[in-house]
Amino acid sequence: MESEGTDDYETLISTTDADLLKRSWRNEKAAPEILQFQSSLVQRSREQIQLMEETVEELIANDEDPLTVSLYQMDIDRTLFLLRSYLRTRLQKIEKFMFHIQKAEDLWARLSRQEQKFAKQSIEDLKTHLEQSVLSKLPDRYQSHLKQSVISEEADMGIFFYLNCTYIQICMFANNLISMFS
Amino acid sequence: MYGRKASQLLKEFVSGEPGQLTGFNNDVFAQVIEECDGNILHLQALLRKMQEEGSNNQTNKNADHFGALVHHLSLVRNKRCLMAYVYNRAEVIQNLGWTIKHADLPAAVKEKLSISENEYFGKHSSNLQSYMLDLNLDLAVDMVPPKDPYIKVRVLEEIGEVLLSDQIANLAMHSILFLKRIDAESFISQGKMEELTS
Amino acid sequence: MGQYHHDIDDILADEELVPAVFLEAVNGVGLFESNDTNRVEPRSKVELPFWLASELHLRHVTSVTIPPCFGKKTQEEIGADGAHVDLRSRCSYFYELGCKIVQLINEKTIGSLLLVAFQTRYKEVLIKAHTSASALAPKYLSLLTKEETKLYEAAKSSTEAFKTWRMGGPRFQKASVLGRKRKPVRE
Amino acid sequence: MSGQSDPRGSAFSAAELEFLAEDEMIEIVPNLRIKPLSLICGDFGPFQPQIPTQVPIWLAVALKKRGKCTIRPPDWMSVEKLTQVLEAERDSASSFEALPFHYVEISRLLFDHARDDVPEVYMVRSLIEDIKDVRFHKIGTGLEKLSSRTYAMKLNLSAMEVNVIRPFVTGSLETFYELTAPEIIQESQREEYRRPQTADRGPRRELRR
Repeated sequence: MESEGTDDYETLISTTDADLLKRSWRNEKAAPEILQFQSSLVQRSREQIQLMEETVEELIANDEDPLTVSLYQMDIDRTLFLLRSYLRTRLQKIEKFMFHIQKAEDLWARLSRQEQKFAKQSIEDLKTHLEQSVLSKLPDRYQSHLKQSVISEEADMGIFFYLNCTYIQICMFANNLISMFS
Repeated sequence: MYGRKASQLLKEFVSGEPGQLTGFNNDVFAQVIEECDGNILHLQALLRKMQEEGSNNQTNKNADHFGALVHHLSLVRNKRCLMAYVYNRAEVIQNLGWTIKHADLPAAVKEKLSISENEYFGKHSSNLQSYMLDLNLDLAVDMVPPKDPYIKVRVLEEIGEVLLSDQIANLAMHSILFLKRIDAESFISQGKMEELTS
Repeated sequence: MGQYHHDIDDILADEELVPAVFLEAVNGVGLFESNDTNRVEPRSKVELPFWLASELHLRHVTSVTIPPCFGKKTQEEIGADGAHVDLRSRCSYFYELGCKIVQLINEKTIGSLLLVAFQTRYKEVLIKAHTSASALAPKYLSLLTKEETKLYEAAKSSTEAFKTWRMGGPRFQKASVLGRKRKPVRE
Repeated sequence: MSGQSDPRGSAFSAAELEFLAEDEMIEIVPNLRIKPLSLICGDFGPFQPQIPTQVPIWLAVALKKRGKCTIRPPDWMSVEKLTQVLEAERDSASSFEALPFHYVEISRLLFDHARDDVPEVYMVRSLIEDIKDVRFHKIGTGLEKLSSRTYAMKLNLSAMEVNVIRPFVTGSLETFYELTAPEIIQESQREEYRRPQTADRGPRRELRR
């Protein structure tokens, strides 16, 4: 939806890390799926924030006029907001599609090491929660996490085979028919 | 009709305001589990009947078999509804976890959660905390783009003397102060302060 | 577990009742309100929730027929004045159930009915949501299906959010789950 | 949080769009001397009294709030230019007059913080309100034509306009996408309703067989 105009303009002016961080933040917020983690950009942005915070401390130490100090502080706040919102947006997306991301290798590879650790823990916590709340209370054939594929081939196979097979197989088949139902 | 109680659970959940949490409906939840227990009993009884009867009455056997199928389908349906109920409530808990730590959750909200949900909320909070510790960066603040570093707030509950990032402030009831945005954010989100826009 | 698997609207759409005729006898099921588990005779007609009717249909245990809400009468009314037909009372998951029925019994005329209905009605939803005052005649809202209501609310909330921003309300809010937001005092 | 964007709704909250708009450059006339600022987002200044200079809007507003400068409104914010835009908007039914991508946010920021720096501010304000209303109305009618035939909407909308209609448009396209799926509608009828290609669908909701 966004008009193309803004992107060309941005590449024209000297792109600072702040611009690159803003663009990554915008792309991450607009994209439905998780994008590649910008580790070097995040690293550089943190260093610059660190540096700027030290500068502000120095300014205060040499009792620079409060106006300049607050301008530097506002600049830090803006970059810090972008960084926090970028990381938070990603984490919330990981939470929302954790099972999907875990299964898709290419998506899993887009996560930072810490995000992967967070995702593994989230999946484990949610599975335990579902286990305790629902699965453990169901009849044992129905306790698997896997989506209950109602038309799963094996269950069907068991039923159709049962209907068409001759009498002889019925006895042999019936006892493992129950196991097919889960 | 099979599955009706289970869908009642979900209808109750969607009728609540989005982002709001209604109490965990233990009664209906238990009734659905009961229905599942009933389903499995009938299912196994019908299968045993099929085994004993052998082949002398094929049409009767099919009827038994289809009865077993119906109970199986009802079980699967109930399972899907229960999982969706707990899963969707867990998503509300996840969103909530971004604004409030489980430890700070008022009792009135904790009562709405099942035992397992409270446990899950606690684990979610600590998982979030450990991620932020790994990064050494607090992500639960700065939810709203920054304006002036300071915002004007009114204290709504007696909080008393508090060490803030830039000052020691006496957060007395009804007092109006200029606080650093980052300090005020968590108090506001817990409803202990409100922002004033002059 | 698939994300879509927990979509409550899809699950509730499966709860809608559809007419079905039994082709086979079935033992040991309490399909009718009387809870004594008994036998269902072939050719008995019953309304079953779609989740059950569709699975039995696939196995030729029942035969599902077109629910009335997709029949001639609705087609004519939609054709005449689509925007003001009370679809919610006929089937609150009109579009979702319609798609499921079409795929189950391959009745493609329903497909075009769904498309024409949505096309004529979604413009009305758009206009009402973006322009009208917030106190909208509830009568109109009561006509909308679940999907249309979600569209209306999406448009409504983004317009409201724009107006709130324009008025410059306080930027920090109490966490919504802690109940009613306190009325911010206008300075 | 009113400021936070709702994941399912529009991608950005209005406050976040305003945040983006605050990085747009604007001209100010400082009334004091300040040493050059080498900020993370770039270098600005030196600031000398009465010498115009370009700064991001957030910096201009910060200085203005503390009475340290006056702000020169952008060229498009003049009564003359806006009147032309309004007339053009009213005449041409569909195409939108090129206003800056963040014109809604920028005008609001200046009305809130630099009202006295905007000549004929009441006239400018009402012109911008009228332009916004005309455009929102046009978006409405434009959307009506969003039948399944015309998906691509060639309207160069502004950031705020895109954001307000995004939830509705993505929702409608999603439904059109499902209703024109091959399993749902006959081949013959489908020809008149071309399938939406532009909808960014993400994982498609498979309709269970």
